[in-house]
Amino acid sequence: MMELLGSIFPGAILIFGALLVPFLKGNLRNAYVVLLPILSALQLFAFELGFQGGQSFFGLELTIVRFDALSRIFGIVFHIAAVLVCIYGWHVKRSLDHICTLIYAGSAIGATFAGDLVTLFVFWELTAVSSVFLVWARGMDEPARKERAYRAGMRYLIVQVGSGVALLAGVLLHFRDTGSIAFENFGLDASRGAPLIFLAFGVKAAFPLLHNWVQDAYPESTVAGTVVLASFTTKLAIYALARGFAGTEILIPIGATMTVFPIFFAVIENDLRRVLAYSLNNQLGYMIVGIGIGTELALNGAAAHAFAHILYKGLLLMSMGAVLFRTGTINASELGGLHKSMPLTTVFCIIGAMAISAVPGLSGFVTKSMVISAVGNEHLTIIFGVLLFASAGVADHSGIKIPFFTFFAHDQGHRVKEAPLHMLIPMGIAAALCIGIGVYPDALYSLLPFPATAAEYHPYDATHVLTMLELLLFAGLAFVVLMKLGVYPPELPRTNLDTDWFYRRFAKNVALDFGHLAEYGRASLWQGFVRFRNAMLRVIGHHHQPPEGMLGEPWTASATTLWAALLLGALLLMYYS
Amino acid sequence: MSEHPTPHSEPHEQSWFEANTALIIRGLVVFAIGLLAWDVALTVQGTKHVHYDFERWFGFYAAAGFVSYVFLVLTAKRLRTLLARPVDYYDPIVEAEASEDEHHGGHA
Amino acid sequence: MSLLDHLPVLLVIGPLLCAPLLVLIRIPSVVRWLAQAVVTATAAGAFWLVQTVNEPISYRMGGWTPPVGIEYRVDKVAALVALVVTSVAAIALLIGHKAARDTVIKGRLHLFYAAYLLCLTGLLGMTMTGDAFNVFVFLEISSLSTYALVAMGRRRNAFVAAFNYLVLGTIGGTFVLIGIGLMFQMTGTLNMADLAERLVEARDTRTIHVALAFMLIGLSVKLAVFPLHQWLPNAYAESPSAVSTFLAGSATKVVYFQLMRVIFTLFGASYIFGEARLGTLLVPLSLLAMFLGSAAAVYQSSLKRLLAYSSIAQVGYLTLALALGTEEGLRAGLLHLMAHAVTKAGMFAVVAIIVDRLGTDHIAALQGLSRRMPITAGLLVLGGIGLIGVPGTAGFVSKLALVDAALGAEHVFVAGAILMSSLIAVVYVWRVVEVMYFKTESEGPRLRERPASFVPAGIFLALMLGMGLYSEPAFELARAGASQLFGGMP
Amino acid sequence: MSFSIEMILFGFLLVMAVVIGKQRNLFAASMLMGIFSLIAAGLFSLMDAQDVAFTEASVGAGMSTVLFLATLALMPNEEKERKFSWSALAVVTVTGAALIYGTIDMPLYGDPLAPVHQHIATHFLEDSWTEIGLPNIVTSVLASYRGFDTFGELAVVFTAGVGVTLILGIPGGYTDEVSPTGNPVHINEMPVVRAVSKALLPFILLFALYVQAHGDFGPGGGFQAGVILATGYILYALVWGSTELERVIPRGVVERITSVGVLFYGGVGVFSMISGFSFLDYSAIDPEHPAHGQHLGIFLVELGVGITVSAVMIVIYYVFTARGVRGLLEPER
Repeated sequence: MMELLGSIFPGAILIFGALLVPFLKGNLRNAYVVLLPILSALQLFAFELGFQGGQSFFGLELTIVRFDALSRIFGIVFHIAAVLVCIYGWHVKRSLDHICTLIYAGSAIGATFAGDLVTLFVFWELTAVSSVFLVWARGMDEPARKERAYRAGMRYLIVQVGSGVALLAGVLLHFRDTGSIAFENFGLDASRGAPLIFLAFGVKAAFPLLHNWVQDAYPESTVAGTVVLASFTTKLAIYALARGFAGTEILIPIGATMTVFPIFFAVIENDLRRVLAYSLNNQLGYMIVGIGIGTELALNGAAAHAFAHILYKGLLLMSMGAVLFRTGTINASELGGLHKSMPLTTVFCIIGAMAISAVPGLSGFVTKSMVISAVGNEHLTIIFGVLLFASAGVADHSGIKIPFFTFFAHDQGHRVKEAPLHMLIPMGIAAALCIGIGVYPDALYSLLPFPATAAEYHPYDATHVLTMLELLLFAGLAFVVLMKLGVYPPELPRTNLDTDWFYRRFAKNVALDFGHLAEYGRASLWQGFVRFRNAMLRVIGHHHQPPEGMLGEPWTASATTLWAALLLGALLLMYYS
Repeated sequence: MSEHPTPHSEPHEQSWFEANTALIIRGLVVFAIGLLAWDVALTVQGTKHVHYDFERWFGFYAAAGFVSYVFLVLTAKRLRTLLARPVDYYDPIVEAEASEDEHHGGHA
Repeated sequence: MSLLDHLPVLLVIGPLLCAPLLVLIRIPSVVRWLAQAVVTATAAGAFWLVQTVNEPISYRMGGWTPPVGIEYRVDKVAALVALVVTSVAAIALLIGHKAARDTVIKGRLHLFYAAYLLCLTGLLGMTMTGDAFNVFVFLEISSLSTYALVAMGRRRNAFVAAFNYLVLGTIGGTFVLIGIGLMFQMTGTLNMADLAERLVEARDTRTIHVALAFMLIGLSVKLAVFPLHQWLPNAYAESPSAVSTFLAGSATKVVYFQLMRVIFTLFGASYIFGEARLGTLLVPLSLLAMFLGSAAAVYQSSLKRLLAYSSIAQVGYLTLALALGTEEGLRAGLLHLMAHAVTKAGMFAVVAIIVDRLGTDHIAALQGLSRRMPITAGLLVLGGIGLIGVPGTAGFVSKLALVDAALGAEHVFVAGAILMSSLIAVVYVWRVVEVMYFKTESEGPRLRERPASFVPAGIFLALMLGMGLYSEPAFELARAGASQLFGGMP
Repeated sequence: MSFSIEMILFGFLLVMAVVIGKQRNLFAASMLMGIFSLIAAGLFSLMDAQDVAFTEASVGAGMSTVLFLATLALMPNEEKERKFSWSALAVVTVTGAALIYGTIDMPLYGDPLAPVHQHIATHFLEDSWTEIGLPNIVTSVLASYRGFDTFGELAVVFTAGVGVTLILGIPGGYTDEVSPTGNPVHINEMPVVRAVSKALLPFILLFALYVQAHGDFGPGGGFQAGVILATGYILYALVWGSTELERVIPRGVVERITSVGVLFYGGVGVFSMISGFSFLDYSAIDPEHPAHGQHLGIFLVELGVGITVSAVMIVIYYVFTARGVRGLLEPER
């Protein structure tokens, strides 16, 4: 039995089940797609805490399944997310999207339970390869966006695969130095490979300056695709960091930076799903700070916040997806007044917004406060101040901007239907969970990596509730005042520069310059070359059709002969010397 | 926060929220005053559970929330002049997006 | 002597004697099935051989004791290479039946099959023999038949390609022969085991240095080591699909094995990489091949040429594995030999389907292939994924072993280069995917895909996936072979 | 004394190589190649390698030249001027110097202590009489000790036949009327040529058979005999036309005969395998008297060699002179 469990790793049902999707049609297929993650979730009950199972592969003993408290909580929330996104994607006709969603979710879950670095790497790459199709999917629906989606997907893929390559290099170096492939808390100094592994995790966790693929790719996807994308990759990286680099101090300033800088972008961003992508970065920052602190409370906080985050960020993205689905736009400058036509979506969105702003009584409050308390316990005053500032920022971009400009503000005259049922259901479930966790946090706390520490933590302390309410309410009042004064920056259709400018513009221009230079060199080389080659071709008496590019040109046989003579001479001279 | 309809859009039927924005704002203010009163009570009692001394000050979080927010929004607004580019900055406009742009209009 | 004792020689003379039989029989339908049967039987024999070989098998030709007579000597690696070559030949011939009918002018079909069998004979003979001059003889058989096979391509350019290949192949072969001659002069023997013993004394003479240089450069030409690769792109691109599939999976692999023999059996790794410092030449050349080959592949407009340039890059990986000069490197080289054989042969087999249906292998013509021929496009992508070395494919296993070996040899830079060059592979594979899946402007009608046409490509790619997912047997084989070969001639 | 003659011949070879390299007229070049082969054959015979000399003379000077000429009949005989490359000259000079320097420490020519004469050569010299019993040790080595190599070489010849037929073998008429210069010349209308060739033919064929059978005792064997036999037929074709030769010995038949020799040679090997011996172990033919078995085996395989070699040569000649070639070789415009 135990061996069987080891070979059917969590996520296997999703990955292999996905392969059957093309053979099903219509509602039967949709039901199957929803059923798979539920089945997979049930599988988790078969494992006991502390279970380890694996097999040998390629001369290495792999631990394919490691079931402990840390992997369990991420596994659970990934399953919940998988069920929600599968219901949410009921309207999607193309099988490819469903297949990729299932494989992507399955590989994220598989990675969560990976007990060694090689298994982790395999799933790590699989998440990258399977998810890129979700970025491209929109291009397949809307021919006009094809080129744009394709490029965004390519950029996304290169970043993700690059992360995988860094991970592989790191794993190999780590194995060389330590002789172990166990995935445990090794910190930065364990081996030459550890920094590379850290970098690989950092790319997926969207560290500052490595972050831009999130904002670049996620909002480019389809209605359902964005929700799927935002649920797994970054949280997987959070898990990996928590597992491998808990207590690595450099993470604290990194995380703090992440909480702050995206909110500036979020304020002036017009695409509301991109606003949420910035907010995603900001929320990851809290988790990374928690991991960097590395105390039991902090790690609990990071894990709990990741759990809550997947739900409320999913909820917000689902509501924005519903808006896009009904109105055809997601630009704040073109939205407003939708509460009249989409009341339920409005309510769900507000719940999500309150949860992310950490309003007492909702999930964000009971999880984020753990991280902030942990920071307070360690007396990291500057970090504390930064997180405080960031909390006010969250209140703006996610708590106020998203619902206000979409559903209230100036009525743009969209008279659309309420979101379809299959979207309302997962939104409702997510909203219920947000409230449930906020009202009864102990259920979540008991699942945390250190349940004993969690049990001692009480979020509903009078001071805490008061201060949080004060912070949020006065931030809200500030919004009212700024709006009244007309100072609040208007929503404008604009693209905002971010670090992607370096590779989308700067590097491109530099590459073009080099291209011209290379072209010049190529042309002059080529002229000399052609004369020589033509002479030879006349001897043979045949004509070639050379393809483009210097390297792709066929060389003449005599050129190769000359090379052979040259190498022969070189080898001989080497021996004589 | 009732808005005057911009010239190009038709007048819409007002919902409860749009009709009663002043009431909502008043409610918020009342709630804020209530919170401050609670704060006074806790500050006087000295029963705040906090990590730092400055957290004990009356209205610290209220001020922090307000100031942070204003700072954030105003800074971001300045940043926009630096960072904002036309939507077709990276990719040439494709038809679908161009048509979307035709009927854009800020609410300000 | 039992049948098993004769197995090494049976594998070689089976196709060798079948070829003249085909010339005698001439009836296309009989010829076709006879050739297929013989090649398949050879593959089965090679499989049996791999199973049974542990200690090297020695077979005395004509009953003469080596070194007086010619000896066949089959160790683990030779059996493995023989298995790769025969299986690729057997599967690729399945494509051949259709392709041969289309390309070869009527009335000469039997000659096409005869040349195919002779080519296989030559490759197998080189693999199994333990005699240096015998290597050259069989090299000639395989080379001559390959030139003829390449010239059978659809376009006239095939003749030019075959001619170029002939010129360079002859130079390579002659260099090898000069090397063997000089070695014979200095040792008085041709038997490899005997040579290895006697070379220990003679190897510090300048004549042996010259011999070694000739052998290495000659084999490098045949192996298409950068910058001696010129013949390869055209030869692969212009030859008929079945032939390019066969060559891609076998010809360079056998020459690679000969290079291994020269390095590890005749001279020994410590001498070659120590005193002879081959690494200083081979490592940079391999790296150049990996990067420039892949970069050239990106610029190709024809699918076959793209694959051919990718092969040049893959040869870079192979020689790099040798150049590390460690047993781990050798193991990685053997793994990559198997992995690349199935992957590249599989991709050429897919291209065969495309050429058959579309009549061209131009990448531009693949527009919208994902809808026109979904299964074919899917197989091509699968092959490409294997070429990149995505986990779950054979390419991943072998590249991982290679990176691992590079790290083991303390070549961190080289390990990084291997990973970097894999990213270029992503680019050229993606160019194809982009056209097939994202370019639909001038899309043609949906084409019928015959299930039977998927058989060869399907087998290759299934093998590729099998090796990637369940790598234990291949890994074990490579490990055993490497330790046997690395230890020198036992 | 003979040493100086060899030096002179080597000098000739070198000069000839340079001249051929510089030569732009292909007709002249192929003629010079024939002379080159003759000089080489002379050198070989001076070195007491009569068998090699024999082969070089018949294949290099005879057969190749005929095939060159047959090919030249189909194409322009002037090669286009080539650019001179200094870099190539530099590379070749340096590499050449390195090679010469590298081979200076080779054993001296004729040095009895050279490794070549010390190791397995002694076995051939001392034991081959008892083991095989042929006066011509070269034949013993080629056909028995290294019989598998010879089988391989035969396969090479066969492959060449298959390859050439595969590439060029379009059935069709022959280009007898076209001479290398492009002017139609009808050799068969020249009485002297006809008379001489008619007189020579029987002797050539007889000589071929003699060489075939004589390989055991003196220079000769299947390769040489096959080439000489083929030369006889080709001479016939040259004088009377390929169409005429086809009446004597149809092309389809010759094509089939190419495979007979290989099968014959292989058959001997398979027979010994079936008899429980190693492949090509001729002792299997007469296990009681191994030397007798060897003798017979060598005779049989030499016969196989002769058959295939002669057939392949004739086939190649047929193919080269086939008219269809013209259309095939024209460049694509």
